[in-house]
Amino acid sequence: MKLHEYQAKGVFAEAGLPTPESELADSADAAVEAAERIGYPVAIKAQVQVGGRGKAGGIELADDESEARSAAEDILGMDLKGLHVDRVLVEEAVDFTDELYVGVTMDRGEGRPVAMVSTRGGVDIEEVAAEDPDAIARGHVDPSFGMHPYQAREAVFEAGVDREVAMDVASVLTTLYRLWDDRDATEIEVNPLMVTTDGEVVAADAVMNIDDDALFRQEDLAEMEEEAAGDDLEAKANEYGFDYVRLSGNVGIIGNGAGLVMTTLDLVDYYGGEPANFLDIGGGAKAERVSNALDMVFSDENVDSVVFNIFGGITRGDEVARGINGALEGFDELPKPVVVRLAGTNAEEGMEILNTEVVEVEETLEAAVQRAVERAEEVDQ
Amino acid sequence: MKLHEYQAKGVFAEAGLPTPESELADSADAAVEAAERIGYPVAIKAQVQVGGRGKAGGIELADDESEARSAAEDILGMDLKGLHVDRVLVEEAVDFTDELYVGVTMDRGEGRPVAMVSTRGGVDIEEVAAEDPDAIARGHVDPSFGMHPYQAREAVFEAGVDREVAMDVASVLTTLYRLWDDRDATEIEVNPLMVTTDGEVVAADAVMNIDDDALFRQEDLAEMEEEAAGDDLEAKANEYGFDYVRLSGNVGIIGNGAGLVMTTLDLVDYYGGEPANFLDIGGGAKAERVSNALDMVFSDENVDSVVFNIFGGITRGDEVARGINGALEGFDELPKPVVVRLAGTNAEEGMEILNTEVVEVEETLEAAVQRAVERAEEVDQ
Amino acid sequence: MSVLVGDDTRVVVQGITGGEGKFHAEQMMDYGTNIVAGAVPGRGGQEVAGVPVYDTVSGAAREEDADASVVFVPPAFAADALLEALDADLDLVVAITEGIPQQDMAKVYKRLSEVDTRLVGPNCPGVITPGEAKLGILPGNIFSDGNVGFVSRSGTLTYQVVDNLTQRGVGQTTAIGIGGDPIIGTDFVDALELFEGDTDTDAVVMCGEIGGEDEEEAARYIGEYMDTPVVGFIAGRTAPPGKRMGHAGAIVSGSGTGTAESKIQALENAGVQVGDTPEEVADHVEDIV
Amino acid sequence: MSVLVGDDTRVVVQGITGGEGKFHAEQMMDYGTNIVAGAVPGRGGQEVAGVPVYDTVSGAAREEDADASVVFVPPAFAADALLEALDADLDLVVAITEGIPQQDMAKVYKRLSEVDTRLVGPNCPGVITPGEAKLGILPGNIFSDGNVGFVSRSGTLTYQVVDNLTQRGVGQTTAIGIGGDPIIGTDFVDALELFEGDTDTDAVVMCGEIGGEDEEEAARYIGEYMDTPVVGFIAGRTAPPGKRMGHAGAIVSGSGTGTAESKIQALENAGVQVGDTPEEVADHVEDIV
Repeated sequence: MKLHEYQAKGVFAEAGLPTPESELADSADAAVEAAERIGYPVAIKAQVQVGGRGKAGGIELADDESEARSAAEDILGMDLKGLHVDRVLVEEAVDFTDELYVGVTMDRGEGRPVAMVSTRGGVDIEEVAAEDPDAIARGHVDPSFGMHPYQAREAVFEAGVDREVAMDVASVLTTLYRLWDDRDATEIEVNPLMVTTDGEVVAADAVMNIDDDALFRQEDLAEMEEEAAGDDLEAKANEYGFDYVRLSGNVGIIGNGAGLVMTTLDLVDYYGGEPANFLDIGGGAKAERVSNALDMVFSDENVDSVVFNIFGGITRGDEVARGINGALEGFDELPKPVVVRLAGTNAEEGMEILNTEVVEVEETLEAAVQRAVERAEEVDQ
Repeated sequence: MKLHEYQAKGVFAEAGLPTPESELADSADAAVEAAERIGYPVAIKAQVQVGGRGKAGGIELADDESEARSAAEDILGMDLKGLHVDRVLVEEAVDFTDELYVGVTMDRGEGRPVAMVSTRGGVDIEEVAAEDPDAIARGHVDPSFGMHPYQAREAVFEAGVDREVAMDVASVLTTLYRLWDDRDATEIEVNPLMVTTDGEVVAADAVMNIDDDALFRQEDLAEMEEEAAGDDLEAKANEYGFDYVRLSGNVGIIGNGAGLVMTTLDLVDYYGGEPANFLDIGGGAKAERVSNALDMVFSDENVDSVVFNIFGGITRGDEVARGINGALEGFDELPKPVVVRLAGTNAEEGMEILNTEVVEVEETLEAAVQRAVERAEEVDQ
Repeated sequence: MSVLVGDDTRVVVQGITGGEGKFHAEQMMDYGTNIVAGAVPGRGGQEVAGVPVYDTVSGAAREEDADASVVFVPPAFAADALLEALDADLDLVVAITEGIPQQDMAKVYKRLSEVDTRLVGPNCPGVITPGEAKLGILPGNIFSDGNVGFVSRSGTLTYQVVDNLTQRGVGQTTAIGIGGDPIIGTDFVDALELFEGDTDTDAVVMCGEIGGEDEEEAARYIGEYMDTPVVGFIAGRTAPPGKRMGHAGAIVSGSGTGTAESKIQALENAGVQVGDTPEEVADHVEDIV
Repeated sequence: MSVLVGDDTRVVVQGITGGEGKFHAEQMMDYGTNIVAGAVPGRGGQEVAGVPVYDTVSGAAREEDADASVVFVPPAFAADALLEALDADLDLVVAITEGIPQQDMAKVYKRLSEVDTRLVGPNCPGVITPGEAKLGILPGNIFSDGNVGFVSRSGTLTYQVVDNLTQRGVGQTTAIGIGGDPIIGTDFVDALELFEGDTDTDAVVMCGEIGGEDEEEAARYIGEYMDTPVVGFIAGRTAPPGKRMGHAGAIVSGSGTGTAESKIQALENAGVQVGDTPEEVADHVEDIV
């Protein structure tokens, strides 16, 4: 779960990190009112979760009321890398001399967190990492022992942060680490951490990704989630508890188990088709869950055919068949062609139950995918 | 710093540990009023910091108003192992089936904390440890990683705690450990942790010793300290920041450095005298501090002579001499004989300054102690 | 021969009183696994699936001389259960639980480095030595005894590829599901090392997927140290960057690391035949053995 | 010869910009100690007592090729300074700071077990090899070069006994103040091991005190492993139970453990001559060397 900038800044401010004054606004009027309260100059920033907002025109500076109104009008309603902007953050603009990067993420190869500091903030840190890895100071942390102040200082001094603000930056980093640990973040960063002309540091942006598996113990963050949800189908998948990713093709894909579903996607591509989605119903799904999955994929208007691939371990073929039948009952005629392949636990019982008058059946994964790709091509023509 | 029972119970209750309802009272009337609010039966408990209060008559049960009044009258004003009782804790009395022991302390040999659980609570745990060590289940904790729930469970099940309450007891232990860690305790225990007839657990007593060196970051506990202070001279030593222990003899002892002061005490004993106190002025003491130390020891009416032994490292002989002279200026005549031995840094300068007309001087530690013992004997006769 | 588990492995089931724990304890016993005890705090003294339940793992291990555990404890309590198992002096702990918070697993992983116990998983289907024992939820009937080692990040993909092998009469020494999480106990290199040291394993199938660098490290290990031939498969060729494909670990980063291309290339450079489809994997294996 | 420190020891002073740090840095240099740098966060680039100051210990160690540090950092920040020093790959860290919270020291002690650095202290006067180098606050003038190893929990008691020795012409190889706290890096056994391994040390003086079991463990070590004769002294014979005698560690527990009697008995059983007074200690040493 990725927090919006304004949400992450709220969490940061509560933890005592220096953040600029800001207010959320959903209209030009509201943005201007917020700007008047905060005082000019302000930055008006699109609240959508894409990188490079600035370059794409999602951030404007305003020195007075008319500039603020015009900036808010520009940004509200715009389409930013495919996402509709319906809210802006109006924020105190500060004069700065430097832009730093400070962040904590999981180094999965090491199985432990790594803190990062760079004097090259304000740009995509992954680009910096690729171009000039030495521009980022890194310090691994023992997750059981936590980050200690000296480790933060070492990273900050190694990065070459100006001594005047070094201790403040180190303090920001220890607070970020504490948040990372306390709030079950998988990633947390301030980019840029601005060094103001007064020699203060302030978090001009805020990124915070929360571990979905830990939301059960981060109740306040979990409540924010709705606001941060993506498109309608992804929201629906979320509600049903499916692992779902929307893609650009026209072959709908449903299966059990991440690796097998990914493989099904790859085979669709291998046989010349284009996957419309990734949908993993998980292990041990009952009939209703299967029905929900099929309904979801039917409701995606990009989908021209569906391949339903189950290799049962703890998932039972008879439950899957009942689920498919159930989903079909809601329709007078089959909305999209469906190719089913059932293997593993209770596959035979499933085949007996399955309404094979409306769905097509294949014995192997490869054959099922090929057939679904063919049917999509037919529909598409 | 050792908290009073009522203070420790307040800390425990705030941390979510089950504690009986209780109120502090400093008169029989107040005790009865408290008992009425709490409801009978109640326990009336002397608030003094000695072990074995119960056996010594410092705890009484009361079933009604007249019993409560009589118990409070018995206990308030009594002398319990040398300490005057001026407050009682009036506490809800619970029906119990078992008395357990749960505690955390530092195993200094191992350099890490050890959690302890026993089904033989309600008695002095050190006696249990001496008689039947196996009656106490012990679990060491990695102080950097903290205590994890499974460790608490293992100790509780190993101790043979009844399964009905085992998980509750484990939860008490994890909370105690958290308090131990968060509140810089050197020792924390509940003895007894009562198992009530309803199958609940409740902390019927509470012990919490706080690391004096950590009081700077335990502000709320540090504020409690005054209430917990011992006798007047110890309170004064506390105020001056001396390491001071009052003893039963008549030779007052002042020195620099714990080991050397202890050695001076031992030599007083070796040469047939009895030490009146341990007083370490610490390293690098200035003249005023030295004066304060001498004033303190002079004001102890048990003291018949004083030995002042300094081996200067970072403490300077001239400062010590100035301090001794300063303390003497306040008196027309020397209140008690003082034998001074100065060695180490600036000892010669000190000897030149020292008012040797009123204090006696010896060259060696042994000679100084012998002389002070002699003078004390003379005074005592 | 086999690796990790066999008919002499004595197994404790952590969480045996839960629905899933009980069901799979019975399934494992039916398969022939030597389940000797369950461990559930506060439920000691009961009997479930015919074995005694203990309050602690160490109690179960001590009393029943167990040397392995399988963990079916719900995610909120799973890390504590794993730490408990790591303190109980077992040889092997297999964590089936899915959805353990990452910070919890990082702490378990640290602890793992301090003990001699091997952890497989979490979020994995388990380990099976066909005909001897299974620790986990793998459907025993699709496996058969043979000379191919199998290691995979994914459960159902394992079933798919193993089924292809078994159908062709190619059996397995041991199959290890290492799990799809970013932080796991036993990784590809660990599993490959085990198979390389097993004289009965004549070939190894390794099913990887996008995300992380484990497959690249495995390729380095294979290139440098392995004589046993390896056949590979990588799922997620069509996954777009930045999207998590089910498994917490299956994500191509925004900067393009963790891609299927990089993994396939690394494996091929190390002399691994990488199949484009599960059938092709089976073809390659059949060619070797 | 000597142990721990010599004229080739290259020393960083942590906290060199503080009053005490600066004063003792100068004192140590005057004694001949090779002080090569200071380390104070945010004060890098300055020069104090003629040596460069670095922001981090690792920076100082790297740039000035240091192998030891002396810590004068105030107690609230001392544990962090110690952890920093332990991560900087030094051979020796001497912690002078008094009053470090116990929970902090427990964490430092844990970390100590994971690195190769030796810690002396905290709350100790330091280490001196007469005529070569001192790391700490010991007054150099009372020490003299010779063949007696010296180890003590207490500072001024060290001065007292060493002075008695020096007055009689008995010099020291190295004197180690291990500190009076309950949790310390180098204990008696560690120090005795060092002296036992030093061919120039012909006798060892060990000054213990009440509290803990360190002296009893030292006695066991002496009895089992030491050829070098040891003379002992134990302070606190008259200390009542339950009262802390200055040092956080100097406390006889309510149950009577940690008494002077127990320690003296253990040492005497191990063949150690224990003096009743500092003069008697010097007498015994004079008899031996």
